[in-house]
Amino acid sequence: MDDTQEESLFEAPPIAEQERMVEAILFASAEPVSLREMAGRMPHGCEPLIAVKNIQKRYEGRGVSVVKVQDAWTIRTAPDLGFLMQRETVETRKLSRAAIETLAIVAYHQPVSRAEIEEIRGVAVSRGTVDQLLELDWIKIGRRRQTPGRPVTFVVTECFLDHFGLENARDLPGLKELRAAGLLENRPAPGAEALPEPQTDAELQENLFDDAIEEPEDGPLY
Amino acid sequence: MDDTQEESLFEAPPIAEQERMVEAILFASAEPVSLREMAGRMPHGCEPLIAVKNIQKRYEGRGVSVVKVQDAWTIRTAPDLGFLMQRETVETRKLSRAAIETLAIVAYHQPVSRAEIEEIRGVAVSRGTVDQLLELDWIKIGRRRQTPGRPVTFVVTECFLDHFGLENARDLPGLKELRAAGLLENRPAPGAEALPEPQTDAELQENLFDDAIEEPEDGPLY
Amino acid sequence: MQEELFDHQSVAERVQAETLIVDVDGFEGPLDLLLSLSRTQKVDLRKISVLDLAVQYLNFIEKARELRIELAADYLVMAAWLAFLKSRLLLPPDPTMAGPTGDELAAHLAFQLERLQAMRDAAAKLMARDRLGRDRFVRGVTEDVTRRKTVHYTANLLDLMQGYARIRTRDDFRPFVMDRDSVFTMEQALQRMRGLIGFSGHWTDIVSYLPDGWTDDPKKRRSATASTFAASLELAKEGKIVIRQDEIFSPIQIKRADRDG
Repeated sequence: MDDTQEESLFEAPPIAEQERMVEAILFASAEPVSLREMAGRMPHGCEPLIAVKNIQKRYEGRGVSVVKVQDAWTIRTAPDLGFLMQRETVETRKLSRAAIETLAIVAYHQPVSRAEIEEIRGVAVSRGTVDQLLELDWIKIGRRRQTPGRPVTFVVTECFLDHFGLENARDLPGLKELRAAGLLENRPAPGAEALPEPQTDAELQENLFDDAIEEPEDGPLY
Repeated sequence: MDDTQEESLFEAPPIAEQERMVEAILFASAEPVSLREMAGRMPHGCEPLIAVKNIQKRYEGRGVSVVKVQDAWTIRTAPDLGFLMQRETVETRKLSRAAIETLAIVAYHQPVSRAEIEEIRGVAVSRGTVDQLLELDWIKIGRRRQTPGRPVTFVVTECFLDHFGLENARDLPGLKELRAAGLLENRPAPGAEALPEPQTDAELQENLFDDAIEEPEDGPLY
Repeated sequence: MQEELFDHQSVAERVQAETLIVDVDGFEGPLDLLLSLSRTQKVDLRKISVLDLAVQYLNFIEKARELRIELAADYLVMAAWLAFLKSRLLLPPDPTMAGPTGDELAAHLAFQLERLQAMRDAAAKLMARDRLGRDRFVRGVTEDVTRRKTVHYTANLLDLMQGYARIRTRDDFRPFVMDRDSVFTMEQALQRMRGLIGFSGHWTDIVSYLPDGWTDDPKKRRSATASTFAASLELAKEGKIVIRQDEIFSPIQIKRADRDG
């Protein structure tokens, strides 16, 4: 950079190069940029006004245009193309904690009934939470449980797997990996304190967990 | 907008018009936009791929360029003009040597398990290192390896590719040479069957950078 | 041995060795240390003398011990392994000895070093690329229209995992209600066996005592098998039945115990 500046004391970059500079500056700046600001950033001897005017001409009739806002310049979407931004006008919100936990339980324990979700979360699940997940098409109603009351169960959808980049629900990381990734505290489980080896402890948890995702293969008996 | 869409049932807008639209869409987003997303926002019958390729050509040698990141497209400033952008420079937390090496190993060996990373570095991978890379959204959890223990693997993200200016993981610098030199092979220690990676080289090779591979499900034990 | 080696070294090399010792904390494990030591050979990694390297490493460890620098266990494990490798490389091959030869082990170590070096070089190349936010920049003004049509809820895998981890650490590893669906308890098995055993005068495979509907689903079958077996043991203890098995893994048979033996 210093080289460039030193050099520029003798000779400014060609105008085409200055145009590239202005283009990049306008593109990357969050605010409209004044000519003074441009001149300050560009090598000495540059003529930002000429460059910006050329750029403005170049963008005429294009999808974006170079416009002057008071004393500063910026790039804006062409007014007739505003309709394209409508899908981008979605508001992204983080899923609520309750919804994430409910979703996680469905994913890890599916098929799972509402009562079971409540038992695992230790708190009632509001209808809004379930409805929201249904609406997002991340969970759907699975088979009815063949137990008294024949409760409906929930399972995750294709769309869920797609969104979270999973091949199937069994690809979800197990407790051991959650722990390894630092997502689980290394606090010993109250019931597991008697166990001699942390290894055994971890294995036990992993097993419990494996069993919970309805694997057809071997899980612990008790 | 409705008008446009209704009209478009009969006739797609001329390609020059589609180019304007793509231009506007790309300028409006900081993240790469997929063709699907473009098509969803543009009138029916549009061909965003043709339009975006034209746009790409149009911006060649300019201050900003149209780049492809996996299946999405975005506009970035030309790398030689970075010096103009001191104000926009993002101060990134300095990555530890361990993190940088781990990142490279994930990139070049993906999908790669923690045990494999450790085998290559010859030292345990700390939790914080993986966390940091996950947090930066440069790596993510990939598929489970179908080997005993079903370890999770790590792969790099679109964000990683975007950050390092790569269209896809095959464009990693020196990848071909490394592969030709056999340095990306998972060569087990002679006589040792310690590491649980009974994958043959051929399988591994196939696995590399190929997300579409269907892995066999574990069969039931009974 | 060590003295001898140090004598051969130039002053610069000795200074370097000293630096290595002092910087032992700076190494990322034994492989990293080996890689650093290998640089003193000033040859291509492919041509490295693993034997010399092993000697260098062992000297390093020795020196560190003399200076009472505490070394992590993996450095010592590597030292033990290299000592073994050294002996294999120096002694004539013993045809009666099983396992890989010294040359094979040495070749693998060289491969590991070369691979680690390759990854380092790759990492350096990667970090030197034109990076986003440093050399290349994103659009500064993104379209932010206020007319918001839909609310888009997002969550990523990390959120999901964190959410799940939160629940699981909160009420640690309580058995889940759904497990009971597939669990045939020993009490149930005992009750069932008590009802049936009176009719069993002949040796019968224990499997035939599994309740209906518990034989198809592997998990249920497993549970029912285990509890039926446990119940049989209980009944045998009570002297109600006798159990036999011809050999390991062959079917287990039971029959009513005749009162008079």
